[in-house]
Amino acid sequence: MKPFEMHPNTDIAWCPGCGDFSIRKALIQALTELDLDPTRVVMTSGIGQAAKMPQYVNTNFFNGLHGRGLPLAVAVKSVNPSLTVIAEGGDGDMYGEGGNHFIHNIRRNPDIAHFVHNNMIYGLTQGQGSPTSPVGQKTTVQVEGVINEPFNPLAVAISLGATFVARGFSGDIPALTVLMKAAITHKGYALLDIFQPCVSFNKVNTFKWYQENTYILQENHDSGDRMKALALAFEKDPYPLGILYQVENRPTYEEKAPVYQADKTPLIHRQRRLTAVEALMTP
Amino acid sequence: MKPFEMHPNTDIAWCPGCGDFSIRKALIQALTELDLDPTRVVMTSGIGQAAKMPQYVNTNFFNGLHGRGLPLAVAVKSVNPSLTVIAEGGDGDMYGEGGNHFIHNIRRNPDIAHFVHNNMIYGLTQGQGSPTSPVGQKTTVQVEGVINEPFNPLAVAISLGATFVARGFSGDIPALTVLMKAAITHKGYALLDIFQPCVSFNKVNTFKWYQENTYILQENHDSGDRMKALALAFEKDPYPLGILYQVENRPTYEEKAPVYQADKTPLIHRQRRLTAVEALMTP
Amino acid sequence: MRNSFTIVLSGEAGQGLQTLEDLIMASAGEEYHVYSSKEIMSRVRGGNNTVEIRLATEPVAAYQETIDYLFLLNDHAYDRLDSRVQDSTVIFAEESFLKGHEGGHKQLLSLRAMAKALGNPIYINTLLFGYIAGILDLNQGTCHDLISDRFAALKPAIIASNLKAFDEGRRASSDLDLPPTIRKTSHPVPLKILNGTTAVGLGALAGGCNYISSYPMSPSTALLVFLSNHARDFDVLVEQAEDEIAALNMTLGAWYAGARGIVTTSGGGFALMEEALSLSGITETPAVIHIAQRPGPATGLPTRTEQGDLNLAVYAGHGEFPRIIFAPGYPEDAVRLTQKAFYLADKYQVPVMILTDQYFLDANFQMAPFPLEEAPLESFVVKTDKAYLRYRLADHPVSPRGIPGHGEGLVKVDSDEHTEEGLITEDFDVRQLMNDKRLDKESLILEDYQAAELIGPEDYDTLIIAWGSNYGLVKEYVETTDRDKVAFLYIKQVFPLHDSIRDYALAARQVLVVENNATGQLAALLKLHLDIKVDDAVLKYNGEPFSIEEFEAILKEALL
Amino acid sequence: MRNSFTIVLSGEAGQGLQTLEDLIMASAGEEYHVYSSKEIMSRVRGGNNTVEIRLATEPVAAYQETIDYLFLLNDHAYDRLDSRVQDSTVIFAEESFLKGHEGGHKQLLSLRAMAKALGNPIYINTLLFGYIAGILDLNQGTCHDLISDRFAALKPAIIASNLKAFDEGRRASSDLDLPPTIRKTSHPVPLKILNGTTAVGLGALAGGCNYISSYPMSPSTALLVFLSNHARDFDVLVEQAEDEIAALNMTLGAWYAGARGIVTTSGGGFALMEEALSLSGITETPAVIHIAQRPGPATGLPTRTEQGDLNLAVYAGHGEFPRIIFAPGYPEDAVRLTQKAFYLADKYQVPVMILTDQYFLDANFQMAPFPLEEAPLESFVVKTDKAYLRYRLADHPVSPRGIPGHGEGLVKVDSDEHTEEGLITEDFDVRQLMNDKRLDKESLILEDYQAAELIGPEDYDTLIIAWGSNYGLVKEYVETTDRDKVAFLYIKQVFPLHDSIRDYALAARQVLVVENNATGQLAALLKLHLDIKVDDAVLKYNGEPFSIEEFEAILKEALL
Ligand SMILES: Cc1ncc(C[n+]2csc(CCOP(=O)(O)OP(=O)(O)O)c2C)c(N)n1
Ligand SMILES: Cc1ncc(C[n+]2csc(CCOP(=O)(O)OP(=O)(O)O)c2C)c(N)n1
Ligand code: SF4
Ligand code: SF4
Ligand SMILES: [Mg+2]
Ligand SMILES: [Mg+2]
Repeated sequence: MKPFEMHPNTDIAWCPGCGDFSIRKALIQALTELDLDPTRVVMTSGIGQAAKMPQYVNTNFFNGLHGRGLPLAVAVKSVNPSLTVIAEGGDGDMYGEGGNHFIHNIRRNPDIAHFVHNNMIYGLTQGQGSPTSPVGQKTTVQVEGVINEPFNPLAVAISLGATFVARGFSGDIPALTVLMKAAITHKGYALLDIFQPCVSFNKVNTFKWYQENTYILQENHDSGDRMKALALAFEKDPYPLGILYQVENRPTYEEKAPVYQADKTPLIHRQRRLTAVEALMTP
Repeated sequence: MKPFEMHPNTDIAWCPGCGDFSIRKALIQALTELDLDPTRVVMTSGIGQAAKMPQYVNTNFFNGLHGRGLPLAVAVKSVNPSLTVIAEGGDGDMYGEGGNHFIHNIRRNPDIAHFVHNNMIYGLTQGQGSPTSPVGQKTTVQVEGVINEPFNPLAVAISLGATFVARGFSGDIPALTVLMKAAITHKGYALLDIFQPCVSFNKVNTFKWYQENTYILQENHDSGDRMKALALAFEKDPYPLGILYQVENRPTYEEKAPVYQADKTPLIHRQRRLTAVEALMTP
Repeated sequence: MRNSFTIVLSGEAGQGLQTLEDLIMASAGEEYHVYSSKEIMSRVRGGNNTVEIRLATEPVAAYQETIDYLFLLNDHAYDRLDSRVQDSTVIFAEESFLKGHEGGHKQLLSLRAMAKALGNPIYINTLLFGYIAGILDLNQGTCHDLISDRFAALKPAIIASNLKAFDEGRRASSDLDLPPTIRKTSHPVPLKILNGTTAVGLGALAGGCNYISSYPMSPSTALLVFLSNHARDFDVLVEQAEDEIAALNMTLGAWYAGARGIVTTSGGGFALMEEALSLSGITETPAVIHIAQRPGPATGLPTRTEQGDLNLAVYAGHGEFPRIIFAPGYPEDAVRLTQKAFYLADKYQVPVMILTDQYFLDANFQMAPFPLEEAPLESFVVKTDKAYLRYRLADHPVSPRGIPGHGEGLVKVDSDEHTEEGLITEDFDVRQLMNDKRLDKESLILEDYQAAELIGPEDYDTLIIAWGSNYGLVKEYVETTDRDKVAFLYIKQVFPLHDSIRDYALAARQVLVVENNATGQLAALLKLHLDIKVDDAVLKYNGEPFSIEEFEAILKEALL
Repeated sequence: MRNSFTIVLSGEAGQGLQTLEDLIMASAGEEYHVYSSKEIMSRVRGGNNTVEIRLATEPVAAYQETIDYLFLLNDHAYDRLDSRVQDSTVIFAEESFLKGHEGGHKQLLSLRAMAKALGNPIYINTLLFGYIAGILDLNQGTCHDLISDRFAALKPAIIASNLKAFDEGRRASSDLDLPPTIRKTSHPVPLKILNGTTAVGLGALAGGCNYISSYPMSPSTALLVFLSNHARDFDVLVEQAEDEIAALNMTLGAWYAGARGIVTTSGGGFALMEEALSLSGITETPAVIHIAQRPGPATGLPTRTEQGDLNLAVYAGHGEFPRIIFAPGYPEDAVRLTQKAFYLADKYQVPVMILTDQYFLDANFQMAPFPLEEAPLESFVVKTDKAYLRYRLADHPVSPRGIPGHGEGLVKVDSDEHTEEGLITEDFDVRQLMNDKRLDKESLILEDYQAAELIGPEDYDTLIIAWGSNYGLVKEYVETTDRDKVAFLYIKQVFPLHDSIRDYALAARQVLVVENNATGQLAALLKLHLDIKVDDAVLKYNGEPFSIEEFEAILKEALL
């Protein structure tokens, strides 16, 4: 059994046919190929179907509140930079409730991978529109169709200087595995938005729709060109898949933090001396 | 006295020399030139020095919570579209605490004007870094200097399809007045980010700095070109001033709302008939 | 407990339990007193969910643990039910679904084979509906109509096949000699079948609600869906907010501008709204908030039930300001109290909360139609004049509320401490006057107190106090117990509490409080505000509601 | 009240009151007992702020209303002070600053002219420092050193000019015959001057705090600033979060990974953190939270004082879970309790809150240095083995806490109800066991109860109970009142409350509670949890602390 694989009896709470299963396969494959040690990986997540992922990957995790996977991730990484940290969740979780953390963590550039299952719907709460739902899509709440423009996570990330911005598709596990590995090994904040069909609630953006409305970026795409990457991020029908934008060697949040300037020891391994505190207490 | 002007005895709680005074002048000028009726204008705001603006403009206002000026504005406008609605606040207020409302209200495109005083600092709380503070700026909290990339509100707004995106400077009241009028009369969500020196806490981005690091967009700038607008939004040192991007005649949130499809009467003027409710209660 | 007959359907999410429940309730409801409740897992497909339908000759509205007829819809549908099966329970299932379980009386039912014979496995549920209709001897015409309605969107041929499947199922069970042990009733007026959510929704419409901004969260979302579905007919602006913080702030904006808004959420979402609740408090902007409780802390058990957020509601928000909290226990009350919530919010310019829970919201009741009151639609909004002051102290404690654009005045509202005009002040005296103004509303609010309901003998010596969803349970208990002198006080306005409650308690020798939480939150409020000494708190907090049998057993021990 | 001498400086924001306060406190503190408090407007420049410095022969730590010497720094500095000026008050000011006011004894002081003579208006404050030093007969060397330190970053010539200005000021007042009516003291050990914020900050460092993520909010920000300034020396990662929600979630992430984190905020910010508090509760992830109270609701009076958020802290978060709340009233306690907060959070895996307020945080006290305990630095983190279960029930109620990467096990933490391993479950029995496990910690927590302090006679018949910042006030009262048998019980752990408190109350004929809020929040907890009958609640909620005179007058009325 792969070290990150769960016991075969594990009851996975996703719907049969859900794209989440493929994302899980790709993730375990990526972690395995990267030869990571489960005790040194931490997954953080919010709440939603996507956010259940850590339940089904045998590693450390903090499955927190809806929308709050990123604050956990950046904190874990910063107090112990020796860990590999992955934040994972859904489009509602990460771009809706957690939207403020999304935009501000891009600015921090922590060395984490951020995987967002983009099924363009709220799955776990049974099918309301999500920030990425297409205009016109009818749901139980948007009974006359979604009226707001969909959120464009890739364009926002590139606008704010994210150092790795990619889009994957659950329907292509090998390609997704490659993207995941690239995101995990990328130094700095890496956003991987993953198109994923929700078979139960999204009857518009189906597996077939995703297949027909995406294309794989050419090998020779210059992922270092910000304006080109933005133009790609605006492309739709079809949507490009692959690494839209990547710049290397930008300092990460942990590297920039004053507390790591003179000393690289993870914070949690340092000792407090009370004498120094007592010194502050004397006039 | 101009209808929006306050009693001359009004004690304004800003520091002498603060850019907020000029913004106030421009605002009252703009409202006056537009010949608006104070009883039909609503200002909403959060908390901060900038967010005190409604205190000093004689009109209706709801001065709410830090970061929450926008939710108030979109709600007011949607239940009574006959009102002119302006949401105003600071960079911390609108892009920090209120960041999630910022990105999602762009998607809604409500017909409101959004004025953000960008002094690149938290003024009211005495000088901590704000989301727009430049890297390296030292403050009482960022004692070794800001380490996170500044938030780029204009690029984010353009990325998300805002229909009016502009930047002004408190130091040029006539130009600012023009921009404010354009934002207020623009149909749809209009973001006007206003460079404003904070004389008390921001010793880096001073009046002089703003003067030296900005330029006015040429008349012939094509504000309908999204990619060009984005390129402008990325420009810095100097930063362009003016309308970076504007597209006309996109349907607004209120226009798209199902409740206004068959009937344009403001919601608050419609009557509820209990017989219809009783009909629902019978089997 | 009442004489009743209980059918339980057990299956997976996605197997159509909801449709079956609706069809059976609608048809059986015409000939019996019916009540259904369900327990669902936090997943979209798979797992195990159950629906329980109780039929009785008199009204019932409590969960029963023991099962008369059990229908298993798949091979793991039995897994969590052993303890609920008695010797007398009849279990209808495919042979293979029963494996590994003892107990009960087995009745093989091969719906798959029957459906196959009919040519399509999707008819399984219609077959089962027919089968149950046969057992209950339900009116065929009614059932046919229901099926035709339900599948109205489908092709006529498919509807016809469904009707055929129904008849087939009905025939199959009619051949059995397994009638229910319960008589039919004839209702003097047709009763509306509705769940708690719908009742709250009707109350909102009756209260003039024309705005809802909310963020989905189980089990509160169904109210958002209900209002979405009636948005056009009732002029309701529905907005799915980006988060809960936006939701309540938008709702306050809507009230400020003249709408009547509600927000629906659950404990975790409400926790995020508390700052905005406090904003409602200081700005005296009305708000109506529906809090659908589920077991916490944090995500807890998202689709289960609990009454663990009473304290949260009572103490929510920083600083001190008044509020009103209703906890309806049956549909009529959910309608009336929600309607009243809008009225009181407008009248006193305070936040009003409706506290429900998953069990109540998802349970299906029968309700006799009743005329709605017009009074709660009264608007307290005034037309402003030039000299208008939003917080005029002369009107202590309730200053007339203007809205922007209505009159010649300006409406200035501030989250800082403010002057009568609504401008920021740091004057200590004004601060105190304004704080007093806000807090002094509580005595007016108590004048409008929604009285508690006493059920059972007037000359009780034992008083059982409960709130919200335990209404049906305790009512059934006191109406059927052989202990005499046991009465039930149903508190529907849980905050602020009125002195009249104390009198009820003083008349008793023993006072018990029943709550679905671990710490006895209402009991604490009764002690704190009314000096009521509670002798025993009957508490349950595992995510399930009390069953009537369990409750009877507990009370046997607890009663003096 | 104690014999003391009170100097008040009144000026605008931006006029350097803070510097003056620091210099006077540091120098006068060597020769007197000193205490300073301030009241500030919510603005950066202008308005009116005051600083009060009390000098006494014995320790004092209460606000005094009447003023002995008043220094006006501008022409509107007198506006809010008329009521505090007595006939005996000496008012030092430029002629023009006094216009329109009566009362007091005027002493013209033209700092502007003096500064002009010295060639630079910026010397005004140093002149004034010298002037006051002259009145108080402060040691010139000490004052010179303080000035040199304060302006160390400036050019030597400017420092020299400042020293000259000081001497000039000192000379000017020495000529007057206006000595203070108070004797000097000699302190056996030098005392540290520090405000409440610094004391909390020292406690955090002493508790091993190495992480702070917070969002600025008055009056809580100063703690963030304190830790920022000591970040490098003490290995503290300081993060200014994008909002309060991020702040507490980040803090939980930090504890999860092995750090000791604190978050600092005020009521409104804390309201936003409640969902995350509940997350701390169910995941049993420790957290330390500093809540700096200010008057609410909503924005309220952002720079004023109140004790209005005790209820908020006690009941915060949805669902039911344990917590600990400390409310220090003097610096030693702020150090010790904050240190202990980290220890208890780690030991019991619960959130621990430090409840302070603006008045306490901004007041300057004197503290004798004391040795810190090592024990609170003990880490309860275990090295995990392969079979590690984060929520092992066999260890009820506290399962050893592992952190990721430390040992061979995996640390799985979930906001849903979970199994021993940390995986989502909907098993009713496990739910109940886990809920009990969490709630059962309360009895252990009470074994570690931080005992209340009794001040005054052991054989009291009247007991005054107070918490937090009213410590200095009530202590001064009971130590100086001519009523005998009046004692003060200072409760520093306000939640959960220990039975021992009840015994104190039972021994009294009359029990009073003193609180800076409108509803008597501690009084309610005492009633609810300990059945303590409070005879009278002495409440103030206009944004100001009690003054000692006001308190004496109230007690005169209130005492039996
Ligand atoms: C504060 C809060 N608000 C709302 C919810 C309810 N909730 C749980 S999951 C979810 C949305 C799920 O959608 P998404 O994040 O897109 O994930 P998916 O299920 O589609 O994978 C919501 C609204 C919650 N748990 N907490
Ligand atoms: C929930 C909440 N958090 C924090 C604060 C404290 N606060 C008030 S204003 C402010 C920042 C002000 O900065 P900005 O919005 O940039 O406005 P400026 O004062 O610079 O104009 C903060 C953090 C608050 N009032 N409410
Ligand atoms: S609801 Fe949708 S997203 Fe969730 S598990 Fe089912 S198919 Fe997947
Ligand atoms: S602190 Fe800065 S932003 Fe605020 S009023 Fe003063 S100068 Fe203006
Ligand atoms: Mg989704
Ligand atoms: Mg600012």
